[in-house]
Formats: sequence, C-alpha cells, structure tokens
Amino acid sequence: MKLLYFAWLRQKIGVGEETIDLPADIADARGLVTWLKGRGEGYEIAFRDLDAIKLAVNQDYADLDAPVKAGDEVAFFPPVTGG
Amino acid sequence: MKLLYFAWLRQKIGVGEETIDLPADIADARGLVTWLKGRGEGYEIAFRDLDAIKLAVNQDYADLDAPVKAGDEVAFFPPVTGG
Amino acid sequence: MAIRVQREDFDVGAELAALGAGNHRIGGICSFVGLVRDMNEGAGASEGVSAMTLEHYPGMTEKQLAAIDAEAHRRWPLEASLVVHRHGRLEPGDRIVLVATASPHREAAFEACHFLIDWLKTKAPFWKVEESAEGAARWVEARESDDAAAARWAAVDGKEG
Amino acid sequence: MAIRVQREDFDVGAELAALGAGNHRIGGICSFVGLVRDMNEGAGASEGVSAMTLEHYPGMTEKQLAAIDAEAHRRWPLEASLVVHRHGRLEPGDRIVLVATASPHREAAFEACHFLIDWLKTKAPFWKVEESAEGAARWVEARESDDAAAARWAAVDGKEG
Repeated sequence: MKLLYFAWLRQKIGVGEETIDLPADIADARGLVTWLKGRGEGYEIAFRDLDAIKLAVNQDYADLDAPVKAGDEVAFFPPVTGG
Repeated sequence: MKLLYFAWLRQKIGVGEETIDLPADIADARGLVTWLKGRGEGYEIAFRDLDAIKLAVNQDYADLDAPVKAGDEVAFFPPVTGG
Repeated sequence: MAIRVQREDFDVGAELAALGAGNHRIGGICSFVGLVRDMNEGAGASEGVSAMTLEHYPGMTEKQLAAIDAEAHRRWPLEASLVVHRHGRLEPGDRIVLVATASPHREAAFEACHFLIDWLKTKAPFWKVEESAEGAARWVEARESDDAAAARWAAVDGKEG
Repeated sequence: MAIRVQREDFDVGAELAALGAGNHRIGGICSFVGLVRDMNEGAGASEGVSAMTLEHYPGMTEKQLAAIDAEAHRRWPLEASLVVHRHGRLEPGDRIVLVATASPHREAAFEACHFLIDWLKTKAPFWKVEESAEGAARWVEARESDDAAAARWAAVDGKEG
C-alpha cells in the first residue's frame, strides 16, 4: 500500500510518501490510522485530531469508514486551501 | 434646443440630429413629441408608439413628463441593446 | 474606475494585467468579454447574422457608464474596474465589450462584474443593427431577460434599478 | 474542457483568445484570475505575507479538477472551459489560478465560472504555506466562507456538494 501525506501532516510525519505492507487485520481507513499512530511520535502527533484531517483512497475523497486493501493509494491531508 | 434621434427613430425621421427653436408653449417632453409629430410623416411614424420609445434630457434618462426648455439636449431612441 | 468607448478592438490580457498592476491587495479579478455571435435569438426563430453595427450616443454613453461604474464601487469593495465598449461594424467572433473588476475578495469581484454587464445592457445607450447573410438589416430588440437581470440588482438593496 | 496544473505562469489574454477561437456560437466569456495578496486574513489578525508556496497532490489534483469541470458542463450550456492552477513558490501579485468559461449566454458563463472557482477552492487538493516578512511559515487554514460558497452550488439542484 502506498501512503501519501501532505502539508503539515507531511511535516509532522517527516515523509511525504511511503510504501507499507498492510497488516492483514486492517480493513478500513480508521484501522489504518490507528495502526499508523503506533509507528512513532510523528504519526501520533499528526493523527491526534482526526476532525482536522481529510483522506483520499485512490485519489477520491473518502472517510474513516472507507475500506482499504493492499494495492490502494491512501492519502492524508488537511482541508484544502487552493485557488 | 438640440434634438437627437437614434437607431430606427433616426432612420424613420431621416436625420440623427437637428436644432430647433422650442415653441414657447411647450413645457415638457410630451408636448415636444406632440409638436414633433406635426412636422411630417417621418416624425409621425417614428413617434406612433410612445411605449416603444425612451428619451433622455441632457444625457440623463427622463420620461414624457420631464420638463424641457430652450438650451436642453433631448434625445429619443428605442430601448438600448448594447453589451 | 476606467471607462472607454472606442471603435478599435482591445487586448484583454493587457487590460487585465494593467488593472491589477502593482496592487497587492487584489485577490481576484473577474472579467466578462461579450462576443458577436453568428446567431440571433432575440426575435424568436434563430437566423444567421453576418455582421452587426453598434450605434451609440456619444457623451451620454460615457456618462451612463461612469454612473454605473460609480455605483459598483459604492456597493462592493473594488480596488479597480474597467469597462471598454466598442462601436461600429463588427463580425461574428469579434469582441464587443470587456468588463473587469478587481477586489480583495472573489465574491465582490464576481458580483460587481456581473452587476456591471447587467446594468450596462439596460442603461448604456447602444443599439445593434444586424445584417443577415441575405443582406437584410434588422434592429435588435431589447430582451425582457436583460431587464430582469438588471432588476435583480435593484432588488438586492432596495435601490431603484 | 481543459485542465492544467503547472509551475509556470500563464498568459491570460492568450488563454482566453484560444478558448473561443473560431467558435461563433460563443456570446460571452467569463473569467476569474486569483492573485497572491500581501495580506492574509485567514487566521484573524491580518499579517504581511512575503511569499507563499502551493503544494498539491499530483494525479488527484487533475482528477478532481476534471470532475469539477465535467460537472460544470453537465449543469450549464458551455462551449468551452479552462482551469489553470499553478503550484510552487509565488509572491504577492503573482497569478495563482485562472478559470474561464465560454457560453452562448452570459448568465451561464458567469454561473459556471463562479461554480468552478468555488468548488475548486474546497475540492482540489492544494495547500498553501505562507511566509511572513519575518520568515515564519504558516499553513493557511481552510475558511468556512469557502465551504459555504461551495455548498451554495450543491443547494441549487439538490446534489451533494
């Protein structure tokens, strides 16, 4: 699974992109976030306030209940501020 | 008094601009129109349907009750179609 | 804050660049360019238009455009605005009018630009006469939809439109 | 019908000229250009901005912009449309984004252009980080007014926004 982090999430986690082997017992984005928070302090800080975070699965907006599986591209980022 | 006619009013009357000596008994645009209609068939045809005509006194929109006097610039034209 | 009535074409990119040049309070520029279409729908059935000529009332045109522009500046926080309107003979695809507004806020830029073209359509003394492919000339009639569009802005703040 | 995400600046006049070139059904072209301001109001008290950097999500950005553009074409009778959005480091006065719509009718051009920038603001994955004159960096926070502007278009036809 390819993971992407943007804006201040990228800065707190320290990388913009990484590839992981998704644990077999993780079935949705919420489970993925819980697992990521256990990977280090940067992740823990980045994912502290889930209300402040948006996510996309395969480049479409999704929510924490969205199913995720090996091979997906999952991105986490704050609300967008373009234009 | 300077009179101006635009668009199909100009075509029907046959001139775009003329200078007249305003008769002393004419005090408003309605009186002016009545007097103009007596000046020839072109005027009579041009001013037949007053609902289809707009006017301006000294380059501001006005209505048939607007006072007019010697020295004014009065223009008659159909509803505008610019832009 | 600038009004021009001219026979010549205008350069949209240059006009918009000049509008905001050096003013870093501007967050958005909205513009509208009106073009000559090859079809007229004003009189019911569509018919081909090979050219049109725009007649105007020199003096009153500038006066009315300046008044409309001043009203836009009263209603919205604009840093700059521009209205350029052509007259004379124009062919399909030719530019007729440019309206542009610059504001710190995009809502203000959009609304003021829309207001300017809507009011211009019903208040600026221009008249179009169209030539069909067969050579017939026809004065374009005013459209109720333009009156309705202009009246909408009057209703917004209760002022007379 | 055209989407571009690029680091380079764009030429507004050339883009608008290309948009309508040769299509004589177009009666109006509405455009919006977003510029970098030297003041930020997003975080309450205004503070000077000396530069900003726009980060984006390559791939998803184009996908989302194309979806927004397709939605505009579903809702309005557009002959052409264009969205160009820059990324990278930009300074006050620099152009950020261009949205342009061409339609036979000016109402459609205005509404579609307004819709595109409103939806882009809340759906296209871009993030701004601002540098103050003192060198501090601050991620711009999303604004509720942008959410409200985007939601308005959802309410118009009952679709989810």
